[in-house]
Amino acid sequence: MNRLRRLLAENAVVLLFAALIAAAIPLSGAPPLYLLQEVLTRLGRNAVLVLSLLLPVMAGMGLNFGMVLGAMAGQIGLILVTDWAIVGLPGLTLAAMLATPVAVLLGWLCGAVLNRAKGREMVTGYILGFFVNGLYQLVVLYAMGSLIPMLNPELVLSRGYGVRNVINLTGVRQVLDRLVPARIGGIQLPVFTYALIAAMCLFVVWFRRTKLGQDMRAVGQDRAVADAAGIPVERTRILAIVLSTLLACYGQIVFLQNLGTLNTYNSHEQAGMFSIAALLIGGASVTRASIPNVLVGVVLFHLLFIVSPTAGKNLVGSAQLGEYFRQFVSYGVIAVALVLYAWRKQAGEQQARAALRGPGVGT
Amino acid sequence: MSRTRRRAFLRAALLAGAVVLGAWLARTGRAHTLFLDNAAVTLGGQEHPAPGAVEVSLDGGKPEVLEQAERAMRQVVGPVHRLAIEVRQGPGGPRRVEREIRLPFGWDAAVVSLPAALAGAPAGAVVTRWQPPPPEDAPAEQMIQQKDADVLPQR
Amino acid sequence: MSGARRLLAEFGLPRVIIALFLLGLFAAAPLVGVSLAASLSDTVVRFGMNGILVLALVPMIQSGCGLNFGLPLGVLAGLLGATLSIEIGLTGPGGFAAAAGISLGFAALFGLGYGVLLNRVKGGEMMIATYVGFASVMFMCMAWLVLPYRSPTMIWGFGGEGLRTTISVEGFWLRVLDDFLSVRIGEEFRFPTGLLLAFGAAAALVWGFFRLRVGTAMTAAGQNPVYARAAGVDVDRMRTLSVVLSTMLGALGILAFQQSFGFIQLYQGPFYMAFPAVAAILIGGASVSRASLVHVLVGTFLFQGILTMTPSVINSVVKADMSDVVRVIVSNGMILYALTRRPAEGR
Amino acid sequence: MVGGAPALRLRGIGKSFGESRVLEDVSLEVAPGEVVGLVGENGAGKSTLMRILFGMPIIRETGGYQGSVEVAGQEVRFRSPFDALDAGIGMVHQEFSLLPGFTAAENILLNREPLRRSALDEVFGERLSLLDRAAMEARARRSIERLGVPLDPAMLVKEMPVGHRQFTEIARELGREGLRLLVLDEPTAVLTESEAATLLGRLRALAAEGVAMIFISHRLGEVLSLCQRVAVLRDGRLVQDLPAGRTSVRGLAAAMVGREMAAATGAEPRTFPAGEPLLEVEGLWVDMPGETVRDATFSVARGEILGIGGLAGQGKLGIPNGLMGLHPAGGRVRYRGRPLPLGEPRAALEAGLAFVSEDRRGVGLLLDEGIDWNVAFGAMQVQGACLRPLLGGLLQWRSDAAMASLAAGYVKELEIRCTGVRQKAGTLSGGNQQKVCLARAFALSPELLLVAEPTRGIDVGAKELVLAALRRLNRERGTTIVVVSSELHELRSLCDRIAIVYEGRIAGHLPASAALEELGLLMAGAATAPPPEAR
Repeated sequence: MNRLRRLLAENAVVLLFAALIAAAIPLSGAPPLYLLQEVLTRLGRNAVLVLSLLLPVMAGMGLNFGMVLGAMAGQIGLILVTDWAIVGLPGLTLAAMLATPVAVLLGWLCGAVLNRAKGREMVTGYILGFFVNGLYQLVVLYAMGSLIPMLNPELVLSRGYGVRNVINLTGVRQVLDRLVPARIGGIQLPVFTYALIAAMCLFVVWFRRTKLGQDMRAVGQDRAVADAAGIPVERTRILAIVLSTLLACYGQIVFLQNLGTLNTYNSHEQAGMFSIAALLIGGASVTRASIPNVLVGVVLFHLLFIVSPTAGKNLVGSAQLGEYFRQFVSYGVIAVALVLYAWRKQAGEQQARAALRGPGVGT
Repeated sequence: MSRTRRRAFLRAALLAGAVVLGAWLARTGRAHTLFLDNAAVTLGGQEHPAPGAVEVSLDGGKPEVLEQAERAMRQVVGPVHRLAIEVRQGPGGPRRVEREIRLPFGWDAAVVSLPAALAGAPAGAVVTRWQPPPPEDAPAEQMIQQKDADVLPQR
Repeated sequence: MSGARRLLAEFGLPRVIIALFLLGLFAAAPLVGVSLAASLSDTVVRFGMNGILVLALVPMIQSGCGLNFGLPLGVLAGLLGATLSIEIGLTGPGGFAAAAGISLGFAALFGLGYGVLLNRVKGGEMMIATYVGFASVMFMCMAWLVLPYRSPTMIWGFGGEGLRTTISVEGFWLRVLDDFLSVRIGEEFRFPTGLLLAFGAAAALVWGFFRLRVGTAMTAAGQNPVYARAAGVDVDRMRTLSVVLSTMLGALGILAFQQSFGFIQLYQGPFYMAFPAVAAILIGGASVSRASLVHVLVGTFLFQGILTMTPSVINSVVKADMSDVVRVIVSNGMILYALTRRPAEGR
Repeated sequence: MVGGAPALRLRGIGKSFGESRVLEDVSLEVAPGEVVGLVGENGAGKSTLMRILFGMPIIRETGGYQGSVEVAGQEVRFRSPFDALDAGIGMVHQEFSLLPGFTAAENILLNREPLRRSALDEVFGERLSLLDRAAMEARARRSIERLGVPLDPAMLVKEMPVGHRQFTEIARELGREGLRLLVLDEPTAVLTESEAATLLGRLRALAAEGVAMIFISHRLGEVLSLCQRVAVLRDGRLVQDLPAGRTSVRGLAAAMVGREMAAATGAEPRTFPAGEPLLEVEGLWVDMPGETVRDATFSVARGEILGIGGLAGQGKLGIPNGLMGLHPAGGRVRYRGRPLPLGEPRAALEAGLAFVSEDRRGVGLLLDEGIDWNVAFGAMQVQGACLRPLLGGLLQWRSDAAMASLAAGYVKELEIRCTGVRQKAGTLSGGNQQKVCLARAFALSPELLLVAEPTRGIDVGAKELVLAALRRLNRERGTTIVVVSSELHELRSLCDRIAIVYEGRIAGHLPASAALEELGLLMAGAATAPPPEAR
């Protein structure tokens, strides 16, 4: 009984959203097969991005709002291969390879900045995302086509430099998803993408068991103790962010190959917010996040995403309302998760102090 | 070899491998547009007339019939392709010619002259770079949408 | 330390750079054919429009709640006041006063709840404020759709649902502050006396508040909560009060903005409202834990000056519209600088 | 004892921090397998000595040390604690340095985990090797077995009882290769009696295996039962180094506080009228980190100066902090016969109490504000001083002029050296900061003034001024004062009575004229003084 209650309490967020969705699905009137197809597609699209958040949580740095840096790096890779007309799997692989050094560099920058802002990593990472967005625009909007030669005039704004708003990624569109074609009962399955996600999950599992992973856990629990034991705390934290940025970079590439269009100036902005919301809906917190959280979170979040506009329309006759509702939920769940975290931290501090009272204390 | 030196060596090798792999990926993944051109050409003062209908296939794909003076557009990926031309009837009688064509990395699009290929002309005469006509004024595109432009009025 | 260097240290390198940059822009304006008078006029108007919004950050910084990324909450209260005043059909100064009155009521209510929340999440205020702000903007988006507004100026004519995205205040209280006692100097320079008077009045109120016993206690609570507690100050109450004040000022700030701008922007309009204000006060020299009226005035002027001048001057120099990018880099770079300053440097 | 080089030999160690001399010519030897006790009051130099031994960077940053450190016959000069660890010196801290979410095994082998090499670490470095969990557990088990306690290597530290955490710490040190010398800093402070007994037993067994130990503790009984030799530090000098058999708790206590001053400086005894005391405290507990008060009972007569002494960590500082409501507290407190609510600073202030905190920079001052703000703030908030009513009293306007003149008065009275009353408190020297703190309390015109560590970290001249000011306040204005201090001499010169706190309880009261030795015994928890009623 007690265990059941604890299980319920620990998964309260997941259960709440599952209930919400269970109520919204019939309201939306969406056919189950359609929902299934959508969820399976979006699972492949989004899981890697969300996975990238795990390592910084483990290293005690909270939710990596700076992951948009990785997304930007991935987009730069995609813009370049599209410009050079390199297509198919080689094109996608090359995009990832080109984006890798950019992502590592940005990740390093992000880690170094966050090391200067210990205790407020999240808000700093968040602002850093905006700041680097400015630099990204400087590169994409002004340098590309002028300082960085662009081969394909179709990608360039009519004024002669700068990349267009929307890039059709026709050359690499869904090359991962369709590499191993599979259809089961009318449902299309992106088998290879799933294999890639599985590989990434295995990487995370393996990584946790390495020395570096152990060091990250140690740093995440107590920086002072880790430091006293000789673990290079700052470097470990930087590496956590670099790896996260790198995974986010690959995640964004997977995401965009599925969509097939790149919004040069917007695609990355929402990547961070939606991934974080998905992870939190999956039951993760600022201090604990696991692979099941990722997978459950992506499924729930996207189900909500799919059904809420139609449910809103059928309920109050406004699809726009559902659209606002899902955004409200995205922001709200992050707010609630942060509040809970801060709350628990305060409660934990009080509890730790209470333990100091030691035996023999009367009231 | 000391561990650090071995590590440095391995890292360098890995990096070099990555560069090579990247170059290879770029080469094999490069998309080109081919214009298969069944029109008469003049090479070295000698005119090669276009044969009648020909069947063309690329890389063993499905053949396509091109009438005289017709041009087909094909998307291909990678630098080397096999071109097979089959002439059903014409001045030289029915015949079949197979040729390898190579495309330089920098060419977005190339024109393949079928008569030249049939005549066994050198590669440079068969495959020529295709340049797009200078772009006419493209419709002006609004730049990025400014997110909080509305917060800060543009006066 | 030499005088110049001390001044630099006190003023902060980023501020010096930004001030010189702005000075350069003003100097370059006539050379590239941009009218200095028009630019200055623009800068002054924007300074007045945004001033109270920036001022709204002061109480919370002073009480130790950090940068108020939750400013949209106050803005939403202002929007409620503005739309309700129009719904009633009041025009002119009366309409504006009604909007202000209603806004303040909502702001006090929102601020109270928000303040109580922030007291329970000490240490994580900024990030939580950001997302509470975002979530409430989204919540109000839904509200704008379903609230039973009737006024034809505000609802979509046909086929639409709920309120319009932008509502013109023309015919209600357009420029009601700007035009009060406004003075025209020369061709292109118009001095918005009323707007600046309103800003000045708000600033004076804030200044006065911090001269009161309770304001003094709030400053101490922000600087050293343990000290304040030991001196018998209820720190949590001071924090809540500061949040209420910030929210109320935010509401007034958006009204002052709207009457000059001419439009009420609903839906996602308030979304990123906090960021320019935060950047402005930081550029003015405030830190995460300390802000004064001088920071507000200097910062608003510098930031708005750059926003005015970059589109006209930079664009005519490099023939490219870089103003947006410059704004993004300057404002977020400034916030980043403030966040990564070590506490010791902040002292 | 054992032949060959001693495990550790300190020769003529000296150390100054700026002007103040912290250690002077300390020499100490520890033979392999020997357990040496190190005792002394707070500030006697124990922790500085250990910092030197461990090569803490702070020592180097403050100008290094004199003398030499030899480990197993080799002179060493460690540049970081890791050098010391490599040389086989381990340390068990009083405060646990364990990761709560890690198992015992993970903690024991933290950053020394056995690894399974993989192909990847040829490229990316060792940190990408996998942990060898089986080997980790085996090695942890070996350390635990050597310690001989029932400890599950797979248990999470946060789920362990306190005693087991302490064992985990020791097992971690034992797990290092070639451990020669183990330094234990108050290892039994947080343990129950039976846990402490087990620990001492295990330590004896370890010593028998040849591990040398330095055992730092204030529990003199434990020191005598465990150690072969006991060294006493006082004011930076090694004043006594005797085999345990040739000294006693009383002897150690006397050596710690110093015998020679015994008769010198007790204040003249005064008598106070019997009747209702000003403050009565019964069963007070205070949850102040590091200074827990468990069950304190005492009373303060109107007009007297009560001193509260005791070693650091015993809870003496918790008493005033708890009474003022700065930390969670409970118990029965009556002030002027009426119950004083705990946990509400304002209530205590309004009742007429004032407090000068031991934490000047943290609690006592607004570092970024001027002297005027600092002095007047409390009086303004609690008593409405320096305010001008506005709009018929609806608003209360701060009067900067009144604040300045109030502050100026105290600047003069307490001889605060400053450029003016607007000088920021953070830029004052320690002594002057302390005077500002006093002024802040004086400005409240309290009936009962609580002062914690009034002279800590300030120079001699300022010390005298501060003590004189307190005495004057008591004599001239009749203010009752409770002084909490680690300095017995100071308490004896200022107070009428001295209460000693030991392990969160009042161990006893003595008149200020009592022998220092008696006070020392109370501080070491080795004696029970006459009950508080016997004045």
